[in-house]
Amino acid sequence: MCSRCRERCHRPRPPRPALGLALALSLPLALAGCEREARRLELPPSAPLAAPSKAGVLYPGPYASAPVRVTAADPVVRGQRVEENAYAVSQGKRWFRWFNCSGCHAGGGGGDMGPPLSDDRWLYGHELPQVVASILQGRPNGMPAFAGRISEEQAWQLAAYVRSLSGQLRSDVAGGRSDAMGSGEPEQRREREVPRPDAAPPTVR
Amino acid sequence: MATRIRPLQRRPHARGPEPRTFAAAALAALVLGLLPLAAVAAPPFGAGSQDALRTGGPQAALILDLWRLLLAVCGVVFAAVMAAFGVALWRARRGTRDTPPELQGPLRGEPRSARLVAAATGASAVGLCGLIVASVLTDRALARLPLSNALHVELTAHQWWWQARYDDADPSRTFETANELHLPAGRPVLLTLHADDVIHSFWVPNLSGKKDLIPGRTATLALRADVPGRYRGQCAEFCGLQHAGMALEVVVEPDAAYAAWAERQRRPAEPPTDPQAQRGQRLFLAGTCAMCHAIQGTDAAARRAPDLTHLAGRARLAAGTVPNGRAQLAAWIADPAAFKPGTNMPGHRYAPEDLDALVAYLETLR
Amino acid sequence: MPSSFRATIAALTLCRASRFERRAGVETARGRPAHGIALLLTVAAVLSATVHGATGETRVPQASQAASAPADPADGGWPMATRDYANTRYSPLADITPANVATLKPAFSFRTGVKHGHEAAPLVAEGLMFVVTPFPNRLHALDLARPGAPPRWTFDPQPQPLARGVACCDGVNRGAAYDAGRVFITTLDTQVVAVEAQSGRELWRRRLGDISRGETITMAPLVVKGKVLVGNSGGEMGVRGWIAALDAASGRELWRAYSTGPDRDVLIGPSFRPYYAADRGTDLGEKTWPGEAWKTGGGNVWGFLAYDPQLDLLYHGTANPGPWNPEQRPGDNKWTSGVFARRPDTGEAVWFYQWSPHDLYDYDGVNENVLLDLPFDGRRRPVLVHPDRNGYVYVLDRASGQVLSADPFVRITTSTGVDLASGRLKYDPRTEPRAGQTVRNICPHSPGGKDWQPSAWSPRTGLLYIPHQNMCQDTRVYETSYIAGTPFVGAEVKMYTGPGGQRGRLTAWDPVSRRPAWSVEEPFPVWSGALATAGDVVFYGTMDGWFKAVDAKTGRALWRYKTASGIVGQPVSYRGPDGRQYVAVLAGVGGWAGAGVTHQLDARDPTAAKGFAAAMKDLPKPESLEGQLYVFALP
Amino acid sequence: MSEPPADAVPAAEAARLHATWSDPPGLLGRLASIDHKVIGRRFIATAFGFFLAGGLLAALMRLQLARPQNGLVGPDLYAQLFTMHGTTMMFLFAVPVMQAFAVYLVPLMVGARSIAFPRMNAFAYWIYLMGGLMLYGAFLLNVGPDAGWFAYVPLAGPEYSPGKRVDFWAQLITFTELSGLLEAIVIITTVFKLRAPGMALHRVPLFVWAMLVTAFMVLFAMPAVMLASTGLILDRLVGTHFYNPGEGGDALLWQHLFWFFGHPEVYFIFIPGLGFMSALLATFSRRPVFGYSAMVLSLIATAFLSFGLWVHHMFATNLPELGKSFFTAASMMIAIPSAVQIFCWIATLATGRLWFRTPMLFALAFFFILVLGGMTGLMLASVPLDLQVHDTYFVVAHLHYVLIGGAVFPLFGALYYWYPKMTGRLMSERLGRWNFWLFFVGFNLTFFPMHQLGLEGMPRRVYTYPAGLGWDGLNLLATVGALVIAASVALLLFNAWRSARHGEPAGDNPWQAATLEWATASPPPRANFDRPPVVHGREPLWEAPREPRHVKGLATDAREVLVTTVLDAQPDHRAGYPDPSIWPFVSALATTVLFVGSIFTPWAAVWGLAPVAIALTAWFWPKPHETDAHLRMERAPR
Repeated sequence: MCSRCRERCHRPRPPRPALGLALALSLPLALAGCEREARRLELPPSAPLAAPSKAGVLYPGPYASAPVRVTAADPVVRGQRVEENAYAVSQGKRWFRWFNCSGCHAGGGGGDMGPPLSDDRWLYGHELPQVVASILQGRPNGMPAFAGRISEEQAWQLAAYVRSLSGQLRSDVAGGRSDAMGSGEPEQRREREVPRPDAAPPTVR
Repeated sequence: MATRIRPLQRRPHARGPEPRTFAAAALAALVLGLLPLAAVAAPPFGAGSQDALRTGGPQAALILDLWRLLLAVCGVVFAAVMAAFGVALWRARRGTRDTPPELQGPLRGEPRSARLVAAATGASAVGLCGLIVASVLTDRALARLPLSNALHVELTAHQWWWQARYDDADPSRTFETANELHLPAGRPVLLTLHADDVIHSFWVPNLSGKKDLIPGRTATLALRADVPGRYRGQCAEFCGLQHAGMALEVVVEPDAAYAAWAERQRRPAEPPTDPQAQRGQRLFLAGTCAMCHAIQGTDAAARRAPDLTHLAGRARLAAGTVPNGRAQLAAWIADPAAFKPGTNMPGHRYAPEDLDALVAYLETLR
Repeated sequence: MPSSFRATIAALTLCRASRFERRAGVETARGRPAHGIALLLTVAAVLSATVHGATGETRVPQASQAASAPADPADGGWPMATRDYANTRYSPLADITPANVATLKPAFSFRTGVKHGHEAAPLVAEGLMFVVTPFPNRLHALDLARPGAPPRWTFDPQPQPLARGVACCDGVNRGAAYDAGRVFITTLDTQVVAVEAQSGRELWRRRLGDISRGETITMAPLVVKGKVLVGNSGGEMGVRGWIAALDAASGRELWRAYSTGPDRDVLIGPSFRPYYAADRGTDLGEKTWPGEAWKTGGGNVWGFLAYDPQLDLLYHGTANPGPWNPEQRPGDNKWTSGVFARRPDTGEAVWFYQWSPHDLYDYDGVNENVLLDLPFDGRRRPVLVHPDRNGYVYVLDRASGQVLSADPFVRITTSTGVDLASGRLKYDPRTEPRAGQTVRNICPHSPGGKDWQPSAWSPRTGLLYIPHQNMCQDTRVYETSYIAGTPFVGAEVKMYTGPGGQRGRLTAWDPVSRRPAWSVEEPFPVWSGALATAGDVVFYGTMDGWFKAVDAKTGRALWRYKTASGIVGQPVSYRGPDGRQYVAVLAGVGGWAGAGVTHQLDARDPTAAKGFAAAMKDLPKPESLEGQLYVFALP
Repeated sequence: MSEPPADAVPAAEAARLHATWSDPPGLLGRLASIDHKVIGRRFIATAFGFFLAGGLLAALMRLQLARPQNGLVGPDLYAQLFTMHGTTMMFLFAVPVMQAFAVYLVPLMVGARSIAFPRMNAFAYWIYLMGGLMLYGAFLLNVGPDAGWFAYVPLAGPEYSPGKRVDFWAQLITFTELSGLLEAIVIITTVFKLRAPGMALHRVPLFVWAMLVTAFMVLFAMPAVMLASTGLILDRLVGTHFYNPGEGGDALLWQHLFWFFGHPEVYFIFIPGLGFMSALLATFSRRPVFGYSAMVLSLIATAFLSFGLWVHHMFATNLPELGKSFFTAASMMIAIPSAVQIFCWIATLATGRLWFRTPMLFALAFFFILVLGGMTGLMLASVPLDLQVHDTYFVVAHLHYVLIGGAVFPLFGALYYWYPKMTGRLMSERLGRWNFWLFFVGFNLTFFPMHQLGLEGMPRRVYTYPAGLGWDGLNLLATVGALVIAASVALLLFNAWRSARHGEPAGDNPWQAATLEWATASPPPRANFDRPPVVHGREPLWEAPREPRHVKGLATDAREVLVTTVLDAQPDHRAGYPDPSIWPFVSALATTVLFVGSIFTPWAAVWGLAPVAIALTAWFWPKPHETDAHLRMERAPR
């Protein structure tokens, strides 16, 4: 039953004694809590995405033919599941470090060789599937294509984490501070940066 | 390599509904608890290979001696107390609800009881002091393990595997391995312990007591393994989902065998010659594998997962939890979560011929 | 400044060279080597064609009476980024003096239209000024003879855009090189292009590296004996460093020397005679690394090269080892963070000295080596003066590689000195990074006491003008994966202002008495090069957009001008076709220190741009992020 | 019923007292109750409820571990199970149930009309209940904490425990701390100021002494864990760096703070158990416990020493040798006061007249189990040996021997013993014996093999283990034992449920015991004693009656209690006593909203304060009629 609940959850309260009514009312809210907390440890493995053939080196983006496949029913539903699941977002944070995303975009997403991810500018779109596409396909100014190099689930988790860097996720799903040197406010404390509508990929910076 | 490998169809763990509620789990417990469930057919490690009572080196032996002493002393004390208790019960008069309470004795004072209690207390204090001395002496003996000519190994614990770097004064002779330590029999080893993420604890009971690996701190542990054999160690501090699946194999072997092993570990992987293995190597390097694993001699140099340069030489996969063999390797690559739910390695639905090639390549990494 | 000192200074091979040239009756004023007749002849021909009329001769050289006069002032050009092989950045022009510098006015300017950090030095030759921009590395030739110096041509090498994303510290370029009618540029995507100076026609181009592995080129090439010398960047991407020599005429690769790996790759042969025992042995570039770490071990060559014609030695530094996390590479990590002396003809190594063995902090060893002749223990010695990122000004015997002195020019907490007997840097264990721990109060910070920004040497004052930072940092290293094409750093860094409260300084360093003569403080790191002139004026720029002139002797502020963007470029001075002395500089903030502004990084993340974005968050956003050339002259 | 006391109070006076001390009617009246007996019963029932829940979790774990590579429970649920089990047993059962018994018994045993600070007492109960319900509500919604009851950082920190699971744990600590600290204050004040006249400190029953010592320990130990859990929740929610070594924090700081509380906590579970033992042994040996002063001093010594042992939970971390030796010595030395008490009890048994009823059986089992647990405790105190058995099943065995042997066996005995006082009916002796023997056998079957398992290398907190390491048989045995325990507990429940209706009527003093709670009716009247007793010795009901026997002059038409002096219990003054109030319940509710809200936003600590402040203001708002009544009585004492 938990896996089916998709209601937005803001503040689940515990059931109180002799207050069945309150319990009934808080049930849907509380159920959102179980979506947030589920640890989907045994997801079915996904088939590797078609990878560019060059061994050993990340394919320089854009690799437009990398399909952004969605194995769940549709990308929105799948995205919500990832973005409402604290464990998935925290795994995304793990991959962010593992796959050297933090090397280019800095530990807190403030940017370095790559553009910042914690601000309101999105060069290639801020919606979750767009971010997934940017990760898997790569982008022309240095962002390599990760298709075939990370699993699809990892890409979705990464994208959800990336969106949490600018406060796009609910604060009870986004991560807390890292056990590391501080790199800005923890994701859950970040104000949502409203994506700027006019942001478009620049031709030459 | 004609045989085609299929990933194990049977999952070692029943996959319960997720997430479970308490009620559902309780129900499942009643229904399933008594049903026989399939376990992967792992060749047994052997009873006693992770056992503080079967020692393979002086550190564990010292502790075992202390254990025997404490067991004897405590056994005697326990027996004495129980005897006193039994005698008291045996000899005491019986009473009922209507037995008038005895108030006179307590009011007068009971010198005999007082003497006995005082004597027993005094004896306990003396015995305890003896135990403290024995404990401190053992502790000091443990700390005095001679470390000249010690082998230095840097051990880093990750969720949920062990990374080992064998140090050498000559940096080019250092090498890395994972989840399987080989130690020369009779030569002391100084382990430098780090933790990458959360607190873990290094424990090979046959060889020594445990030591925590704490992020932000460095600890050392000295031990010596005298008796050749295969020992099993396991993380002893709860470290998350796969705490139970974070084992470590320690192979203690004679000096010559160790030296040969170490020399082999120092060599980079040979480029594969067999076309199938070559294809597997391409898959490895162009796919997800190289994003986390390293194979010396190739472009794969990631450090998030065990170094696979000599994977085929190890007895087990997945931090000592899965026996190493073609079928298991294939099954593990296809769906690691079936073996270790929560593992950070993703599953792969490779085409069968790709999986074959990949496994063929990994099998060449001796 | 004691005059006795000035008298005893025998600056540079150049002066010998120029004397020789004068004897030979050839007019060269750029301190060009006297070797290579063909080269000389070309130079002479070009010069006579360029320097119109008698401008060169009409001016009386100020320094002629002094033995220290480094070059014939007749030539007012600026053919390479640091002006001469000795890396002095000294202009013999003396029209502009402390007395009149206050009247300096903009003469003309030129917009590059590019937004990266403009770290290049404009070059002047053949009556043209050559301005190479950061990525996309366009080369503009401005016609100095015409009013307002309109562009004569523009060359666009069309580098791959991907290169921008793999350049560690902004897609900068540190300048071109002019030689014999050709201009050589490097592009960020690892190409070297030769362009005909007068026409802008491409003569040849050669790709030297693989950007998909993160390899780039940002350095200014150097042309020595008909060879274009160039090295790669990418130490933050695990790129193995090298320096290569290309035939200036054809672009054919003549040799390539790696900074790590077996001796045959490093071009270490029988003639290799390092001064210190630690550098002797076979295949140290492999044996001082664990496993195959040397393959991704950095040691890139991206700083300014120097050449001593007399000894026929090419000097180049090697950059930091990769990754930054030192725990992943136990050992001395040869041949990174050091300096090589090589034969330019073959690339053969002659000696090596390692500034920072087993570098712990990204202290690249590529800072400029200024070749001087200095008195030491009563005799004049050919030395190499090198202000290193690790905070010491080194004086080395440039024939042998012996360290003569090493003195701190900034506050240093990472080491306690250099042991002159073994040549070894004495690290302070208290600031040694260890995985999982945050090490605080690391001074100087990773860009060092001084980064790439070149110093200037004035033989008249005997002072080395070092533009530098005064910053410290906290570092936390962690184990990192090598994934080709992604960063290979393994460190998080938070930077902050060093002691004293000012982030930048221009220090005039006296290498003989081994102490600073004076120092000027700046609120932001002085990320521009310095320029010393024979008029005893020193020029430098600041990141908040001021172009400044100070008195070379005292450091007294003389003049300043606000440009539209921060200055991280290298000022130059030349004599225009009209005979006047000009001073030129590129404004256009950027580089590592300016990346926060240039790329609008999020300074709320203290680790953005490896700590520099947040440490510079009060850097005012400039009027324009686009680069602009400013050229000044007396009215 | 024994014969009515000679000086029985007139029925009218008794009725007036009853009316004065009764709760208001209806649901609201129940929520408003501040009667310590009502609160105490609820407290005990609630704690037993959590005990059952925690036990079910344990049974589930044992089923999973019955065989190697079992697939019943996955790692995620298993982590929640053992975390919930530990948290429940330590924070929701063991400590509260002791305080619950104290809430019920201490006022009766010291001969008081009621408990001190009754509204605070009610508030503490409600907070405890709501905290527990919050935790179980969270668990049922898959938000059960999963980082262990010890919640070691960094695993429990923000990076490695995403979501709200550990936040609920940390907030549960806040709930139980608040409740525990308030109860400690209530108990200390009751013991110090509300004792019957004449009950000088040297006449206080040993059980009351034990609870007094425990309450002081709670006062000193709980702030450490409150600090620790506040730091944890701030780290997780606000991004502070208390436990972040990267920013100057320290992961070991958590362990020090936690065990500085955690080790004394073991003793504030164990010391009330000692109190139960003394009460049971005296009654069923038909004599006072031998060595009253030694017993009291041992209790106090145990309490002191227990604060010096915390590091023996941390021997495997990198500690200086000298420090470890010190903690070894301290850990062994604490055995001495415990030994003194055991020797005194053996002397009591040897010289008493033993009456083997079910409570006595449970008390006698203590000797076998606790002494065995104590012996393994000595082994764990030794650094080298601890390095082998720490975090293995040996420790699981040890701690269950100590806690179940030292606390649960006496507690079950206490339940059988005081059940008639609470309900007026005795529990079935036959079922009681079955219950005892099943529990005793099941317990040893479950936990004794674990010693061997630990020595053979089986670590704790593993959701499964491989076959072939020689652990299979003993694990299966332990699981069988666990099922036997489950059967025994079921029998206890059945016995309690059935005896409540069909049990043999108990009368005032079914065991012919000596302490004051047996001097009143079973169950006691609303005012506890129709006339509060005056005490002349340590064993008031066993000694010959002396005059004056009762306190006279306390009002019957108004709530009034007698306050006595701390040392000698001389009558000091009469104090007005609060009326029942709904506001403690409402305050607890508001506090719950604040606590739970602050799991989701730190701003809840701001807006959540408003309802709490309103409820507390209403709680303390002076009621004119109460004030008038108290003033009137002060002016004209009856």
